[in-house]
Amino acid sequence: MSATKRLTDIGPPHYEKFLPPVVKKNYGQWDHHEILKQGVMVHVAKSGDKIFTVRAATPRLLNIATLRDFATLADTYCGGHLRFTSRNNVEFLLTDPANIEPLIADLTKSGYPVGGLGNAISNIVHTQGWVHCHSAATDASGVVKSIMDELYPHFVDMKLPGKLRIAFACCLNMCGAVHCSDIAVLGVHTRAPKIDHTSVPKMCEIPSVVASCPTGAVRPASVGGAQSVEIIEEQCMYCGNCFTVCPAMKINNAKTDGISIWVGGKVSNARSEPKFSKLAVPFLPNNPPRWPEVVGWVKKLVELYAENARKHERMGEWIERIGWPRFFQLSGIPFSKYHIDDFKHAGETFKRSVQIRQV
Amino acid sequence: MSATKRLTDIGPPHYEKFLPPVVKKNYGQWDHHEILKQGVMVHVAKSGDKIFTVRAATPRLLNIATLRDFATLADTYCGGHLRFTSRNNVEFLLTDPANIEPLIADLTKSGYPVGGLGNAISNIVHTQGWVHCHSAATDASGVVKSIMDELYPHFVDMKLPGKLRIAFACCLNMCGAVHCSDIAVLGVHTRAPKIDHTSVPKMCEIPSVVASCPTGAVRPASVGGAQSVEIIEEQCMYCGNCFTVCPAMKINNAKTDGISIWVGGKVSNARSEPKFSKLAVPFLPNNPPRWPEVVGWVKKLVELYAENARKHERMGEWIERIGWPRFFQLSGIPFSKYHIDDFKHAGETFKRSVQIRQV
Amino acid sequence: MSEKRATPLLDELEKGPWPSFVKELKKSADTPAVNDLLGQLERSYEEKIGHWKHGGLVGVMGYGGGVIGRYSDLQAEFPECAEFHTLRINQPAGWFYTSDALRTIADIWERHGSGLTNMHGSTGDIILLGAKTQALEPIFAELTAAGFDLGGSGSDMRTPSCCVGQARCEWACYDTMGACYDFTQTYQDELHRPAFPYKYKLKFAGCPNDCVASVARSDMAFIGTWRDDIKVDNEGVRAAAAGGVDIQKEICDMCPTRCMAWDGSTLAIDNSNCVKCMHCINVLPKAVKPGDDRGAAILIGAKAPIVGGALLSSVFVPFIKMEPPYEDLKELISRIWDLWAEHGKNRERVGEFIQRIGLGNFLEQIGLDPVPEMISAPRSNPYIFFGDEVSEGGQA
Amino acid sequence: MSEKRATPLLDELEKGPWPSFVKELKKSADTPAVNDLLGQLERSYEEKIGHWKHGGLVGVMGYGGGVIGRYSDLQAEFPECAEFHTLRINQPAGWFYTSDALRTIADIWERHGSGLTNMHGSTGDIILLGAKTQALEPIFAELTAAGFDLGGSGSDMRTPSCCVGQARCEWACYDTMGACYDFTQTYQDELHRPAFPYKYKLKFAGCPNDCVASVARSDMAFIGTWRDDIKVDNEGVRAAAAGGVDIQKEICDMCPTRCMAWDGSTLAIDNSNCVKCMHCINVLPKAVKPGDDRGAAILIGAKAPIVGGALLSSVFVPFIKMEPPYEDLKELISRIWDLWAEHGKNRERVGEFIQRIGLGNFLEQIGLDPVPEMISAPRSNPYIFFGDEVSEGGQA
Ligand code: SRM
Ligand code: SRM
Ligand code: SRM
Ligand code: SRM
Ligand code: SF4
Ligand code: SF4
Ligand code: SF4
Ligand code: SF4
Ligand code: SF4
Ligand code: SF4
Ligand code: SF4
Ligand code: SF4
Repeated sequence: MSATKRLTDIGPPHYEKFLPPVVKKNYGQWDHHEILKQGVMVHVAKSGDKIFTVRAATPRLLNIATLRDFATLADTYCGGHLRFTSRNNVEFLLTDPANIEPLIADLTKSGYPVGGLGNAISNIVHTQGWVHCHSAATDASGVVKSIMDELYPHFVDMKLPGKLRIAFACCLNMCGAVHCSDIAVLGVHTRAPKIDHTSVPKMCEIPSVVASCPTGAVRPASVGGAQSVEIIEEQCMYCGNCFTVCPAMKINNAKTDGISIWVGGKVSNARSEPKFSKLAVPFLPNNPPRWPEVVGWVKKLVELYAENARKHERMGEWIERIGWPRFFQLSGIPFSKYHIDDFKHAGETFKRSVQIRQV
Repeated sequence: MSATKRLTDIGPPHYEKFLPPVVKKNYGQWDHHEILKQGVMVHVAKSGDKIFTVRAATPRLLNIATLRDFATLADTYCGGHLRFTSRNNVEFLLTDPANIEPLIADLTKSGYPVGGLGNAISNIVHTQGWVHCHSAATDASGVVKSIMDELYPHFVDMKLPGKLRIAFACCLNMCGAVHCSDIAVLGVHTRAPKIDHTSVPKMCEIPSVVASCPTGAVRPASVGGAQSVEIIEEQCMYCGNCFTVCPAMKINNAKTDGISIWVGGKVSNARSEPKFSKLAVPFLPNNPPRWPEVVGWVKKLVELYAENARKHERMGEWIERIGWPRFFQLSGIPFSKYHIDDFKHAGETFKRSVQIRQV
Repeated sequence: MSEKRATPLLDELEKGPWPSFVKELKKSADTPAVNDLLGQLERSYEEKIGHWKHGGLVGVMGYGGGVIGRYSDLQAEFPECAEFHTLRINQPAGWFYTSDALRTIADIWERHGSGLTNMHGSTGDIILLGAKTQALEPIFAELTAAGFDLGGSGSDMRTPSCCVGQARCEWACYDTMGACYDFTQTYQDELHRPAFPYKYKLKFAGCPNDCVASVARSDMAFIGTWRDDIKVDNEGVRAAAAGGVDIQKEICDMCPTRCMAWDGSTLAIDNSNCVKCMHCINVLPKAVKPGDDRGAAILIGAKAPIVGGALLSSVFVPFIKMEPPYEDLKELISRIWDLWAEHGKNRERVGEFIQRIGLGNFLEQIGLDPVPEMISAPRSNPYIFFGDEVSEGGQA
Repeated sequence: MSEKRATPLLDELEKGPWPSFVKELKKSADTPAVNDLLGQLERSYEEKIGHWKHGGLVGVMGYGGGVIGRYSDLQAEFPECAEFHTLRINQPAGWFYTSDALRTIADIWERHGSGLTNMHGSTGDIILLGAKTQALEPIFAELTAAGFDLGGSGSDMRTPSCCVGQARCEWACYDTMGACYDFTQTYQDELHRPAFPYKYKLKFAGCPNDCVASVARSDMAFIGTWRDDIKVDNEGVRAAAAGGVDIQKEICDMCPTRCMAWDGSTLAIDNSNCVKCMHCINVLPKAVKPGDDRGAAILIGAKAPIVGGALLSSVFVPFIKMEPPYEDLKELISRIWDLWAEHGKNRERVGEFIQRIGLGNFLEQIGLDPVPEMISAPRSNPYIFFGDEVSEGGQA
């Protein structure tokens, strides 16, 4: 142990240390902004000062070598200043417009495409998947990469009716705001956990396991004389929460894990209130390395939106305008009982009027 | 017992026996209608035939003497034909327009005012109250009479923005569609039932009583050695359902029973979907014979609507357009925790956005 | 007969322009039962509390419903209304009467009861208010002889009711009175002999205006609608505009889907987005009319708050041609009743039952395909009970 | 080091225009831990299943959070990633860095870990992905020396995050970065030492666009807004119109309350009905701007689906001036945490807690007055728990 006092609870560094001078000077004094072209925007301060932002995609999982490359670019073009966005893009902050094109050229050359502004598809917010998490029903990075390779034109162009936010989560814990995304891609388990009865008594607190189940499917049971739990299979909807509190309730299943797709959520208050995403495609199989079924459906949904929505309309606003029946018709997704909610507030989603579009 | 066979299950008389000839002839062949003046409308058939309707208020509780008077009027002016409406008004069905005014004169003279058509207040749908029901937290007919004496001008005029439907129920069983009314007047109990432990074992099935409670406030208990039930008072919200299944759980309480007022519900699909009424005034005391507090609030709400709503807008549509905060401001009803739902789907009524009118 | 009860508080309610129920009561003040009723009611007004006790089982032979038993809890003081039961008489569809029919009812009720009625009860029945137990059979005999029968009460099918429909309304998309009568006759047994977990109400409305409030208070609502285009007579629209209707504001801007456009002379409707709400038709009854391909949407599950909270009914069959003898519908109703009778809990309305077992499961059990018209939006929660078909490379 | 793992399936993901995480991984293929990670991941791609086990308690001395323990379930085959924990490093507010700061992190992480990061985790932290248990303390020492600290994990306050706010956005109605930093520093103990029933997240968004998705994923969301009138520069509006924006269609018709009117030269706003949705401002950034009386609305209770279903947060304080040192707010937060800590169940988020005890009760307990802005509509169900003040002639 070193002789110096151990530092704790210092918190993050103060952000001011990292702000570009033009930001410090004009903090809180910005007047307006303009998107100059895809990936490049300028913010103009009341003082007349300008800051240019060049936004580039990252795969979020970044090697320190890449961080160093970004640092070098920042030194070369931006006085050493950059930031990341809430969707895991990197933004280079410039004051000299002459540096914009050379920076873009360097970024493009290194494989970090510039774009994601305005009415486009930005980076996919996502999670760990098979790279790091124990609960994952699918991989995260691989699915995201496969989808974005296909949707890439919508990142570097700006031809959509509005912003389209895609998010991905590898299990029902939904790390990230996937439940309020224009398109949410969600890993799902579809079979009840398998209980390792020899491990339960050692690894798990039985009352916590019982309490963890949203549908009350877990109950205490004595198996082979030892205290364990059992699952009433008809009551299990595979959320994996019992597994979170008890590693002996293994939920991962190579054969039956897969992916579901949800649509029409949003977060902003613009025009309509924030809303949850709703189930579109209940289940697609895991098909690594490129998950063609998932990519296919996502692409189809994006195209449908691109063709049909009005300017400024988000995915969910468009669907609500035309009605869900028409959405199912247009998308060709077969409507099934899985689409009908049957959890706590299910009744609130029933159609309680005769305001129906009669085909 | 008479010698003739006892008739059962014959069902109601066939309606055709009671239809005026012009109706029989033009059944399903009506073309359009027109309100000629308040209380009088004409329906024109494709054949050109016309039927005139004169609508008059009734107190619903009708003496057979009155039925006979109506029969006489029908004979005099309508070839013996009349009907009642789904809101307990009586409608005289005429073919000769010359009979309209004499009929109206007779009705008015007998105290059955003509009106209730179009953008007006029609009769109040209501229930039994102290006249006949054991559960009633207040009287029905008396409250209705008191309100309608005050709102009478809106029955005989047609100056409201849209239809305004008032309904009354004397307890939470809500006999009648009060839960979807522009203004709903609802009798409420506000104290837990008093248990007559000597009667429980004789009169009640304990498991049914326990099961009857929506909030699980009733549980089996042994009182003085005998099987009975007890009520966890904090969990009781005075619905009276235990009393419905067990007469020994007396809920009526002269001191603490009273009336609540709800607004903004509707049934029709016109413009907006059907909606429930929402709590406006949580509690007003029983003050027979004229319930001035209740009458005062109902009148105030009607006037507020009359002044502020747009043409064709129902009460609830108006409130939704201006927002509930403004409704509370305009009405002067103090907002309290009672207005915030705390039953099963309570969370669905929380404001889950920042779309707020900032005063 | 005891002396005439003093009713100073009730007397207040004889005043004022609205018809007075006290006057109605007093028209029979000479009838002992009504005299005591007035006395007991006055007492309630003084004490601010009701004086009725639970009913218990009273009724007519062979029927389980149709009579609500009622006893005074002040029997010693008001002996004449100690027993004060109501009979629910199944109204004629659409509440049409001839003067003779009314007189027939009045006569029977004068002979055997209080002379007080409700025209009508909230479910739709003719309510005869205040009979003694011993009078029930004689009344029933006279009523049936005159062609009337009891309605429902208890855990049975309740008396169906309907709007005036094609008898007088140009918007009726099917024959509500015909259907109401037909279903009532078909289900006489279910109406009179409670055998369900709880009550089951049917109501028939001819169009989405729903003048019988079926969406709010019937376990099964038949609401008329149409499938083809609205019929617009633009000359009529222009006449209305000339007459002072602001077509843009009052019609186009109030359409829930804003599927109409008005250029000052033509009202154009994008019928694929019309949700048949009736608003434009209501405001322009001479110029705009429902289409010709008419039928009904069927909704299920409305109820008052007890026990699990109030429900509006929800779409079950988005469109069906309403044609007698309604075989498919009756088949569907049997399947619902069978399932609910077997698995419903005591006092669980069908709307609550569906929520408990899940609409998807319910549909599967009764063999009806799910369609997106049944919901306002697909589920947002990911707690999906996947079946075995979802697996091992499959896709759902 | 074991030989280089073959990764034919993963190699497929090096192709295509989108930046490849596989390339990122391979930049450290020489690092034994990453080489084995590649091997294990390839195995997952072959078998379609993950190979990680639950974490267990690992961390740094005196902290209860900030490290997620992770073990391979194929330790024999991939020994170098047998232990593969992540550290959550509290990011600088707004995710601003200098090149030096990035290099400092890279250097520390190169010395002690896999060299893999997430920039950033979904909560906002810098994620250092893949450390052995024994490396945790040295990393922590170097990080703190460099001015960085751990973020949250477990049942504690989680790392707060914020949008770029006033640093670069003209719409920021308060200083999101300042507030985020201030609250983070105030609650270092709550961040590092789990003592709550479950996690508690704070997020700061400068305006109703909510670029940090606070409404969907924070237990407490601070969303900027304003109280006075929108600022309209009609010259700017006309310029936009001339430039091709259809003001009627794109602005007026898309306003949620339709509180705007455009006559071809002036955009008039009925500010009393503006709900501050941002739409008109978003589309016309040069011509339309938020008012001057700025602050934030505070919402409470968002969360992902586990256990009781996902929630969006709901209005708690409709408007507050956001001024350091935010004393009233911190006072309010203490009261919430105290109540929730005492009465919340294990793993019950504050949003679920509020629903369980009732929002009305919750407000009463923490001493905040109920206001109608908190709800979308008053209750429709009549199951009201009346208090004693409602009675005996009183009125509520
Ligand atoms: C950089 C960033 C904030 C940050 O601190 O990191 C940001 C920055 C801006 N946002 Fe955002 N938003 C950012 C995430 C978000 C999010 C959060 C998310 O996506 O998870 C949302 C909510 C999305 C949702 O509703 O689901 C968001 C909803 C908006 C909106 C509302 C769009 C709408 O119509 O619903 C606007 C307004 C607009 O673009 O017209 C907006 C506008 C803007 C502006 C124009 C604000 C300004 O004046 O500077 C900025 C550039 C816009 C752009 O990307 O086109 N920003 N913005 C985030 C960039 C993420 C990225 O890399 O793509
Ligand atoms: C006679 C009656 C049907 C019956 O079989 O008894 C009836 C008859 C008509 N209704 Fe109705 N409605 C009748 C109860 C209802 C009800 C049910 C209720 O009040 O409990 C409703 C639903 C109310 C609600 O939404 O809460 C109802 C909602 C309508 C509407 C929709 C109004 C709206 O804007 O929401 C119309 C259309 C209109 O008036 O513009 C309508 C229109 C009509 C028309 C014009 C239909 C026609 O062409 O004949 C009839 C005369 C209208 C009038 O009263 O102004 N009728 N109407 C009922 C008269 C009740 C009474 O005595 O006042
Ligand atoms: C007479 C009538 C009220 C009236 O004055 O019009 C009535 C009276 C009673 N209703 Fe009702 N209900 C009457 C129509 C309704 C309606 C309206 C409707 O049918 O359209 C409803 C709401 C719709 C519904 O069915 O949900 C209604 C919902 C209830 C409930 C609550 C049911 C629920 O599921 O929430 C009860 C409680 C019960 O069943 O135990 C109830 C129970 C009762 C009882 C039998 C009281 C009891 O605790 O058992 C009342 C007898 C009163 C008496 O002394 O005569 N009554 N009841 C109506 C029947 C007359 C008729 O046959 O025409
Ligand atoms: C690392 C991260 C995902 C990522 O790749 O970015 C993450 C990873 C995990 N989350 Fe998360 N969550 C992460 C952000 C979120 C978010 C998003 C947010 O904070 O904005 C959410 C949704 C919002 C919310 O809090 O509700 C989220 C909702 C959950 C939940 C469900 C909580 C709930 O109340 O529904 C769990 C389950 C649990 O707590 O047991 C969970 C649990 C987990 C655990 C610890 C798994 C577990 O069973 O204990 C994951 C560890 C993965 C690993 O191997 O490293 N994680 N988690 C994110 C944290 C990084 C960071 O600190 O920046
Ligand atoms: S979503 Fe599930 S599997 Fe993915 S990182 Fe979060 S907890 Fe792990
Ligand atoms: S997976 Fe979820 S639903 Fe199934 S038993 Fe475990 S906790 Fe319950
Ligand atoms: S509402 Fe209640 S008190 Fe009134 S008649 Fe119906 S059951 Fe009786
Ligand atoms: S009155 Fe209602 S809430 Fe109270 S104990 Fe009886 S059933 Fe339960
Ligand atoms: S429901 Fe429709 S068809 Fe029936 S009376 Fe009302 S308006 Fe006419
Ligand atoms: S019926 Fe309703 S939805 Fe259809 S066009 Fe008319 S107003 Fe619009
Ligand atoms: S939330 Fe508002 S203030 Fe913050 S970055 Fe987004 S647009 Fe700007
Ligand atoms: S901010 Fe939104 S609500 Fe306000 S005027 Fe603009 S569009 Fe309308």
